[in-house]
Amino acid sequence: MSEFLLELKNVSKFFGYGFIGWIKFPAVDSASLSMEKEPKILTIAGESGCGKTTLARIVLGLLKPEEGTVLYKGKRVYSLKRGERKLFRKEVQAIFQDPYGTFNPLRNVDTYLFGTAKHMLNMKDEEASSQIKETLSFVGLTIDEIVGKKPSEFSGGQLQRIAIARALLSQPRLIVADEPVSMIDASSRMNVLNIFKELKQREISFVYITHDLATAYYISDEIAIMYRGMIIEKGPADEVLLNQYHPYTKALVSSLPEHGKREKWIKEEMSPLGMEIKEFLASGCKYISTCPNKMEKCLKERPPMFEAGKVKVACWLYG
Amino acid sequence: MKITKSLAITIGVLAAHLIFAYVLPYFAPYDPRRWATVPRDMPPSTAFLFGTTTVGQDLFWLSSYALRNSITLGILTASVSILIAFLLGATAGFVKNPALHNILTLCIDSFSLIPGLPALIVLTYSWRKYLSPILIALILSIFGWAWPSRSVRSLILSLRERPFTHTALLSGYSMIEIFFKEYLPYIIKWLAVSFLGLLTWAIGMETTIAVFGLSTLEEATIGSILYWALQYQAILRGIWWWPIIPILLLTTLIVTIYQLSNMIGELLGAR
Amino acid sequence: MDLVLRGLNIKGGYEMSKVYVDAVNNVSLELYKNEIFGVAGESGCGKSTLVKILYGYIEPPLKLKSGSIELYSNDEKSFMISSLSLDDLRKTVWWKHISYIPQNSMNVLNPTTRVKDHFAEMYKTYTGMKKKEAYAMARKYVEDFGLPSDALQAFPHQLSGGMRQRIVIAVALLLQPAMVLADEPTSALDVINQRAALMFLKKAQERLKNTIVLVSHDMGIHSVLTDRMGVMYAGNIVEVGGTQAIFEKPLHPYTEALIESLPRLGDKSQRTGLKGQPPDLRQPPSGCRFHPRCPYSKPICQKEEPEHGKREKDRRVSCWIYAS
Amino acid sequence: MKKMESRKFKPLIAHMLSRLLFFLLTVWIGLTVTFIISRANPVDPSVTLISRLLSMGAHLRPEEILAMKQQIMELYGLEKPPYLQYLSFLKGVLSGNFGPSFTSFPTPVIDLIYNSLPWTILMLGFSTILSWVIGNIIGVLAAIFSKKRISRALEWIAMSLYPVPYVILALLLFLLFSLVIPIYKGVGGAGMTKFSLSFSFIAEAFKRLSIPAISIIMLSAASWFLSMKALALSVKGEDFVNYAVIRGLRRKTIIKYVTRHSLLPQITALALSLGYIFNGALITEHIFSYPGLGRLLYQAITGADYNLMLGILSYSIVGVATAALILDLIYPLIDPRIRYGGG
Repeated sequence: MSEFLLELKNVSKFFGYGFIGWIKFPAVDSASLSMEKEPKILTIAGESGCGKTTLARIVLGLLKPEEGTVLYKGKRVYSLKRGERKLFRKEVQAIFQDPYGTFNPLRNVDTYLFGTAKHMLNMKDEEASSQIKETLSFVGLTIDEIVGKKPSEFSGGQLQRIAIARALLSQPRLIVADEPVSMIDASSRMNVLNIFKELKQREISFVYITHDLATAYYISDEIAIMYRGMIIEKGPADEVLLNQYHPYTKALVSSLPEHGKREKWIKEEMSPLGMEIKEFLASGCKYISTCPNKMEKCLKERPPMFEAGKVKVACWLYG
Repeated sequence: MKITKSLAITIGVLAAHLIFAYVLPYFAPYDPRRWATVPRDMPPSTAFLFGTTTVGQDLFWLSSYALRNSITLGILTASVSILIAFLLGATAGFVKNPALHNILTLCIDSFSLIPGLPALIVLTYSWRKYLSPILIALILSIFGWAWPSRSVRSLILSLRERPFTHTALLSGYSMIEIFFKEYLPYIIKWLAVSFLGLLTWAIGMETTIAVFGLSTLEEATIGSILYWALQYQAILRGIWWWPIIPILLLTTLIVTIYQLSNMIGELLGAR
Repeated sequence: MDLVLRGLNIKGGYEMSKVYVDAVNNVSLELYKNEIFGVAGESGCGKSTLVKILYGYIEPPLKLKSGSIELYSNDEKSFMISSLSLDDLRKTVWWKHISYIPQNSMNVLNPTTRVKDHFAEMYKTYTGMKKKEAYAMARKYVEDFGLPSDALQAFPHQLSGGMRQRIVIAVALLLQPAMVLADEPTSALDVINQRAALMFLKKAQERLKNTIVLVSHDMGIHSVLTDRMGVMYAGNIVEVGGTQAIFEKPLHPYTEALIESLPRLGDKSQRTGLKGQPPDLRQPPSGCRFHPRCPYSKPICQKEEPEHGKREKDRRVSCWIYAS
Repeated sequence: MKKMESRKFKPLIAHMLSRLLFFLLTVWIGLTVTFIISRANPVDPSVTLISRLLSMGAHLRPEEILAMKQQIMELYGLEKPPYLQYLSFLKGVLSGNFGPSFTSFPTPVIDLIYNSLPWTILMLGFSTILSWVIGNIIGVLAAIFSKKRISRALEWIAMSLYPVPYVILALLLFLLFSLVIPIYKGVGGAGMTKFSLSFSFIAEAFKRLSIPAISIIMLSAASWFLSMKALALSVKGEDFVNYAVIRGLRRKTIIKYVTRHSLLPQITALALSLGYIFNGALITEHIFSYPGLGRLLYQAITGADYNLMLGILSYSIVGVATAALILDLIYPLIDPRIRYGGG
């Protein structure tokens, strides 16, 4: 058995564009990550289009990468046997960004709960409904509130809690949460994130995908920062977010609008990012067009992951 | 409120057509296809409501037969076309291999660009000795599926990208279950609308090839009445009711079906 | 301080076949020269509707039920926006005296028109300039702003989101209006581009010394950018004051909850969110609209709407806690 | 910056390549279908053709019949294995060799088609362009002034016209112009098959063309009107139009914005619906005895001229696909997003 719960080794996923997909660009570019068995919250942070959602889908077994391996408990996710596959589905669950898109608008939301109980736990309706009641009460809902209702009858926050209940129902070991709070009002966000924190106590690990470094800092143990498909810095969340090693991480943190940073935020010089596709295809460091510390070497050669203190960072400054 | 009122009118007009086509033939006093059963070239009157033809048929009973045959043929064509469209479109939407997907897509797109009429004419001409309403329906179906197939494909493609597909997968549903439970409600809505579209297309197309003299001309259809009217120079001889009656029946029918499909589309939120 | 805009008892909402959604309820506000005024609040609180009404862009189903909006321009004229027709606004007020940066603004440029034509159109419409002259003016204007002038030749989709955003800001400031209304201008941008765009806006404001109304759901943005702010909840402005003062000591329970629930780097203390859902504005709650979610709710809160009372200087709050 | 990339013109070439591939594939699929149709014939074509010749009064001795049969078999390549038949069929289409016509024996089929083709192109070009322009102009105006009563009235008319089959409208117009307003009487198809560019010819051609074209124009315009109105209404609600209104641009400019943006999908739609319009032209030509491919096709049917039918079918496919290709290649001139990528 492997010591890791989840391991990604040099995973790449290409998307084609242009004339019948002739030009390939790497949405995820040789990403490596690992999560220990001990329950943790790992954040994958980055800006829109950095490949974090693609990476989430790869972890979930929904999108097969062209290169690299994804291991769950030491087994290759994309070549699981039938029985193993079923176990993987049961143990690795997800919560998505758009609560209204999570459920089919033509179906009742409770069908997904009963479906999960039936498929994942082989439960009959009666047994299932007591299990569902219990799970719903954990997220602060009752079964009567949701039975026979379509998604449009709920608020976004309620739907997101139902989505969490659905994921919990199969008694998962790992939950991939893809921007779970970005469409929820700021004042209710914490309620959802606190649920995650509590679930960690119940032996559930999380991959938390987000663009918001403040919430990432609030809940995560470890963090990986992505830029144009690549993981450019990873390590303990405190270390990465408070001490920032990669110039891009520095730019991200310094751009975060926060009370008390007013003077620095407005006055300090900074440069906006370049055009996406070009940077995805760059042969050297992808951050070169905006980096304040760029060197000759950065243009030619892609930096590997260097150790810097407790973190790993893909930047020649640390080579 | 407005929709329900016009919906009532539409359904009323459609029902009148259907009664005329499917109930009235049972009351026909004689086989209306037979020649020389009534005096020739009589304009519409109380005796002959729709007038009579140059070969001595009563247009009232004849067009009731013809409308029945045309609608039946249309329904048959639309059903077969929808089936092909559904199967091919769903395959194109579900195929994972990008090359295969692109090829299927290009094929469907090419087929919708090919002008169907000359091909239909050659095909019906080759088989003219064996033509029956069923065979015509099958031949028409060969050229009816492409357009709806395009839409089925893109509908499935867009549904596959919706997050609820992933939710269902993570709830342990198989792809087949997802297809039937999650997608079919959307596809059926859409198919209902395009079935009506195909129905009008098929009725019009049968009429078109009949006017070229390539349908079951002995069997009464709206098209064959028009064909014989043209053959006997009815328009130039001033026997205007001979072509006008089937034209009016067909036009009102098709416009009504089109209105109905619009309303259904709006009600179901398809499109 | 010089007054730029005064809104009095603004009441407006959306009227759709028999249903009325009360989006802005009895809002009064005064905006001054050379300030950035923030409007904060969560989705559906009426902040975008308020900005539309301030601009006078009222088209069905939006309806202004009552209230007045008066704008004082740089050349000391005054315009009663609330009583001018759309056509009059277009001819005499818009863009010369008040301009607008709409929501989703990185995607509002015409995709089939070059960027330079967006500027040229404005010159042609408002100053009657000829095309050639307008292009030359646009070039000079953009360069003065520190934007690359070859962006003018590009079609919008050839530019990055951040660049498009700055173009839209530049277009809004083209005729040096006394006031710019910016409705969630950067909500679609990532933090780095967001910062670049807002710094750009701030610098322009410092140079032109005009007034900017910045609508954003993101409290962080208000804390670093706005001078004064108003917090909206369910159609009401519940608290107005200096941004720093509000962040240091929020008075209204809702403002308090908003700031409390904001996570910050370097601070892992447990944070809690608000309970419940924002109200359905087709049937707003009686009394104070916040009372069903308020931790300090008193019996009077259910019955009567609190006054928008003055606290300290330059600080107003509508809450029964502070009733004398 | 990005300008550099646009100079490489890659997106444009990609667009052109993909359209060219689509063109080739369409032609290939179309011709393959034609081939299958021609071989899926329940009756041996040689038998049909010989009985046709005999019925025309030719006296042939048995050995002559056999020889003739052999000749026909060779012409069709029927004795060869199917894949060779297929190849020689494709070769025949590409070199324009469909053998002789049997109604106008021994004139080659290709000559008959070349005589009729310009008439069809004239009719199609005239009616397609006119209906597209009319439908789109009225459609945009109806969308801009969508609250006016006339806009709804026009929509009502178009919705009642749109589903009517070409054959029905053509017959109705034929009836109208033969009986009620008899201006079409006598202008049959006889004579006038030679195509020239003299003024009198053009005037005459236009006279023959105008009335049959009306049915195509009416139906097509109704369809373009409906799709344009729907498109323009949705474009009217788009952010960039809203932004133009907020900026206080003149109504004229806003109409320009909406029109230009809605026209783009209409060009694609035009390319895709050419086959459908072509069908309409065939039936209209037949009913009005207009000397185009439609009339020729009817002659082929009545004269049992199978070669001619196949020739018309093959050239229809190539012609429609070519017209669509031309439209596809023009498209980037109007949409900068194709020219410079993205969008």
